[in-house]
Amino acid sequence: MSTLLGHYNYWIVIVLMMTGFYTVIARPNLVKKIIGLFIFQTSVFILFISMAKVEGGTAPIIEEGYSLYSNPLPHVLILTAIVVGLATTALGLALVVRIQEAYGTTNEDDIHVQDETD
Amino acid sequence: MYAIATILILVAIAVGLVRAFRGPTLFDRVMAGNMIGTLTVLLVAVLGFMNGRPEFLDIALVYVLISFISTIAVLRVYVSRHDHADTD
Amino acid sequence: MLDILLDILSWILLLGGALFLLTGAIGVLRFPDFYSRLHAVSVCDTLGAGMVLLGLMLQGGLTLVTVKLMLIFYFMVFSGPTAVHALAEAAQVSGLDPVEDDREDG
Amino acid sequence: MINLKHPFNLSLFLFAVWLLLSGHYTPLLLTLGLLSTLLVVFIAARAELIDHEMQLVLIKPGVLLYWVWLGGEIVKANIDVCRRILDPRLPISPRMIRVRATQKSELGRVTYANSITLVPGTVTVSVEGDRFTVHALTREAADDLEGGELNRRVRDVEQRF
Amino acid sequence: MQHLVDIVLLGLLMITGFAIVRMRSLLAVTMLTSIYSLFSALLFVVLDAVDVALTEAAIGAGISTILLLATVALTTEYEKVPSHRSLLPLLVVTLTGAALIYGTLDMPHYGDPNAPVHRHVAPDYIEDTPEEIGVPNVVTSVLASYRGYDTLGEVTVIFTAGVGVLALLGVHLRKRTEQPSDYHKLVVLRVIAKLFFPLILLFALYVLFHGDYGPGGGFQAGVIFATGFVLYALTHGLGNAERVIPPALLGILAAAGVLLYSAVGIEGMLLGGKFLEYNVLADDPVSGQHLGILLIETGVGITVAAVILIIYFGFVSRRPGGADAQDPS
Amino acid sequence: MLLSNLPALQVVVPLVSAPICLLLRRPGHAWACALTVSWAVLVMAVLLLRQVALEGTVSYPLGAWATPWGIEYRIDMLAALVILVIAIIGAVVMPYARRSVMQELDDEHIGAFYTCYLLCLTGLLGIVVTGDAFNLFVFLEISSLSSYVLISLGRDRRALTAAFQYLVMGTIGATFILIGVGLMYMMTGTLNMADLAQRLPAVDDTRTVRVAFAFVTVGVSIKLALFPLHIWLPNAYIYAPSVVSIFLAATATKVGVYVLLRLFFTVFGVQFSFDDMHVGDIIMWLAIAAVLTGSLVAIFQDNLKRMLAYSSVAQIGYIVLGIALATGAGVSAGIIYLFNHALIKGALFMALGGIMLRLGSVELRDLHGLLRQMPWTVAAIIAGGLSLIGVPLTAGFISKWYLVAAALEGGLWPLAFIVLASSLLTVIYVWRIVEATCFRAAGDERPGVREAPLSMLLPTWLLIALNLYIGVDAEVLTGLADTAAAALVGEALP
Repeated sequence: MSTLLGHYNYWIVIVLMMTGFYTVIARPNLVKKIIGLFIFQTSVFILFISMAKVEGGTAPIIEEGYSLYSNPLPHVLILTAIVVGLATTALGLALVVRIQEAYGTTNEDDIHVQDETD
Repeated sequence: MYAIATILILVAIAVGLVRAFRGPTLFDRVMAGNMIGTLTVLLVAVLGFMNGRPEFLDIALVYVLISFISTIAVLRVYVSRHDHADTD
Repeated sequence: MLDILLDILSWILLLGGALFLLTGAIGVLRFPDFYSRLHAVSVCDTLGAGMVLLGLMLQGGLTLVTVKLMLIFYFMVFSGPTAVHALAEAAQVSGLDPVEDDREDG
Repeated sequence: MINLKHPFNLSLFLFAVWLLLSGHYTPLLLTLGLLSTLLVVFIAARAELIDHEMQLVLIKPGVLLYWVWLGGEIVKANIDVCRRILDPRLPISPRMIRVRATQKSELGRVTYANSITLVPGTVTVSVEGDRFTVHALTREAADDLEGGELNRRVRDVEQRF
Repeated sequence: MQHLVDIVLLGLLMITGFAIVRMRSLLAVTMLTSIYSLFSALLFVVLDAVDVALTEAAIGAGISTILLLATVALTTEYEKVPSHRSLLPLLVVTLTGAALIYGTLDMPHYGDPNAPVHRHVAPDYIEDTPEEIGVPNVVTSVLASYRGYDTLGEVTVIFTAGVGVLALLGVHLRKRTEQPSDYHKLVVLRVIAKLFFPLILLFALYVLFHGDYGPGGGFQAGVIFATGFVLYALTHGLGNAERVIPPALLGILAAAGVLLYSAVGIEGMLLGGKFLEYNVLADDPVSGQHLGILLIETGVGITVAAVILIIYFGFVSRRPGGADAQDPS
Repeated sequence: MLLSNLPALQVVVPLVSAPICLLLRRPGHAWACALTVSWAVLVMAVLLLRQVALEGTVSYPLGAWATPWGIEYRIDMLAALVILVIAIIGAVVMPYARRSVMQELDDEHIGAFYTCYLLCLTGLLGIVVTGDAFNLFVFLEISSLSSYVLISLGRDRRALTAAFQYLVMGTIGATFILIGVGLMYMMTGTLNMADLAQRLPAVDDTRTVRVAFAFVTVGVSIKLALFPLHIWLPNAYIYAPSVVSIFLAATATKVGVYVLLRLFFTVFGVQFSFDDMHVGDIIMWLAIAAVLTGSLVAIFQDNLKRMLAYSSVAQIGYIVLGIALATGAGVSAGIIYLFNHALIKGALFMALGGIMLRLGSVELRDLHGLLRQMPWTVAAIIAGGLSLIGVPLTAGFISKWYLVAAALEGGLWPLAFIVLASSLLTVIYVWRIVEATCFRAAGDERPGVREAPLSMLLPTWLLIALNLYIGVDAEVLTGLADTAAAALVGEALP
């Protein structure tokens, strides 16, 4: 029982991660792939933030009257990772826009067909 | 007291989410998103008080702005695209 | 005495506000078409949000916290209806027709 | 009396907002606040935003009175809409109506349009010149609006802007 | 109570995630993605990560959603049914997920104060920050000073994205008078935007300079600042927005932010310290740290705001094209 | 001051110059900036190698924060060698780039191109220098994002899809690495690699650490294009602008190999990686599969760039084969192979770039009888091809020799046989090039096709010369590689 409660967070987060991961690899639409990546990454962020939490702790901004703070380090890492995620999303979507202009489609299967007939 | 308010707001969010799933139009979903944004702002404010750290209202303030601007942006970007698609 | 009174008042506001929020959400679910749902959103944006924020303000007292809550309220009062209006307009422009009802009821 | 037509007044206003937000009154932060204010005013001026519409409408007593009245209306309308939401029969009769706005200024019309939307039961759908298309949830709400009290009050308060 | 909120939010996230996978209307999926991001931001608040919550909301629910929608509007609104169904992806995902679940079995429990992460390194940050850095927000002190080099990398990443979008989509200068086609209809939006715009910018600067004390910092500030301009561009037309901040200037600003950050680092070297050592910037270490953090946060803010605007302008100045742009298959 | 800050400067100089390059606007200026920086980087790399050779491992605390609280730069012999590879390729490719880029890119993109090149250089160097697991992720993303942009600048529209595919796979890989780093952090509470190495043994029987190991390995394998995760590589190399193909083929995957080495040997330790997790067996089979399929597929390609791309997949297999042996000799062979392959592939892709400039095509059928018109370029391809096969007196021979020796030392003679057999496959595809360019008559006239310009020919031949030099005198390289390998594996020098 304690395992269940102690790991509930992590398990759900893993399900979320896999939801995103599945979207990336199984869906032929390029925009959907980017959305999948976004979900995948966001869920990994939740994993990191979950491990930073201390039971009974508070946000790591030092103030009188509080002594137990959550771990600030994962927060810092995830701040960086969010930015990286935005950069990836923006670049990926820019590529999608250009692919649409070049091929007239954003469906991976159609693109393959066009490439093979070239 | 905060707890009860929190629960009520969470339920409201869940109800709003159902509308976001059902649609049927984009506008319904944007509307649901906008409402969830409002509810989130209030939830953050209440949670801040519940945890005794109301200075986190800055977050709530940012959420108000972001939720407003992204609603407007989504609508404008979408509508202007469709205008162009018709005229080009 | 006054403190207790203020406390009770703030609780009432808080809970009442939360109830209004929930009602608004239910309205968004129940109403038959997009345009009528907008009215339910308005419920959340105005009275629901206002009461919750007012309740919190009473808890915060005369501090900078209250100022920030007021600022949130200010932004909400202006952004809420604007967003709703923008939504309605965008829907109309894109050709979404409202369900009109001319039954004589009340 | 705050009039934001002038950049200087806008600066004062923004700096006041900064002070209220900040809560830390060290020389460094005050200096930064001043610089931030100036930067924002500079950008606002570049964006040609500083004109008569940049009013802080809340300040004057007459305007305040209007907001209080509107607040009362909002509460009444809210209770009405909520009653209808929770009623199992869902007694609504949605309709689109057109109303004329008689305000002279753009700001007045915007105030009117937003006031309509703020009151649950009516939503301004589109604004074209002085013609508003409004979606009303019920006949009563529609009739109320067509009665024109709100319009009149906004026109009155517009004079005081 | 916290647990309850936590559990409910995770549940909502899961439902939203599944819906995102299943739905084929990309517009719907985009909105759900935004909601997903909002929920995770809310979860971050519950888990005490206030700085992260601020960023995630601004990035995920704000900018990313706008970009996604712009892309969907330029491409196709409905995802086609895959021509072939393969079990391979499901297999890969199941295996990966199973491996991760297997890995959780020996993890420290959620919230356990005795977990290694709370015993090593991190407690020293909390303990030493007040005297070494002198700011209450430990996240800021770690971000900007202890691990300031990561943040330099982060700024470089976002700068790279800006250069990339510039190269891929370009930013086309438009006539200054160009206005939205339905400009006259925008009265309400325009007046409200006018009221909000200066306040949003001021608030962004407030977030920038108060990152020491509360949630916020250069990154969040940059995003909010850029969002303010997005609002302006939406209501007053791209042409006007590009007049206020010309795209050429944006490129310069994006570069300037990175350069400011690196310059602080190099200044540390020139004064005889290590790269990014702020202690040597002023007479006593703590004011040196203060100065260093202030400068680099400003650099971050400038770059982030500029790059987000570059990206935004890049996307919205693209016209729809391609054969089946409106393919409703 | 300069020397004491060398480790930081190695990365900071290209980093700072990237925004400056963007500000320069004029294509010529941007190129000059990139050229100067590349050469400065080479000078620093040599100085750094010298410092490491003299003083041993160099550590540099960024921000002067003590480890593990701050981020540390840590350069041992392996890192110094990989930095040198990157720096050499960068310094050689830049003089070459001017003409090639001018022809293959629009003027408006050239500034962005050089900026991205510098960012990519920054990222690759940063990965190698850093001693912090999360910092590695950040710099990995800098290099990845900039390479997506670089690839997408290719003329063919397929460059876009190639870049997109790379972006998706690369991001999955990076996210896997992030998950792995997160799990490691969860069990130890630290991100510093040296500190991790100290603290991991205490928890290395936990399932969490094993999963962390698996995730990081898979993530890195995507980045280094280890079979079967290589599918992004061929298209990325083929449709990218020539300069990008050269640079990425010679450096990016090598840095992936470097990360793999760091991970197996420094962070997790030989014992955990190879004895507990048996990663050696797994990657050995994958490497063999990579060698065989890569070479086989290469044989049937008519597009030279595609042929070389698949050849790269095979060559990565050889390098990983050395690592999989987990012995001092094996790792040393891997490092030597890494170094030499960078030079060979760099030279070969450079020669192809020359052909691309003059002919606009690298299809085998368009190259018939090219020897007559572009003798020096074709000669470079042949010399590079011989080195790829492993003919004596070339660098390729040295690397294969050491690899076979290491395999035999481990008693794995079937492995040695596979290495030799696959070399025969290499002979086949190299022969196809030789046959087409030297012995076939040109089908139709190609008026105006002449030798590649000197600015491109010289760098090509510089790399070929280096190649031949190492083939004759490999003493220095093998000595350094042995030192690096011994430090990794933890053996005494032979």
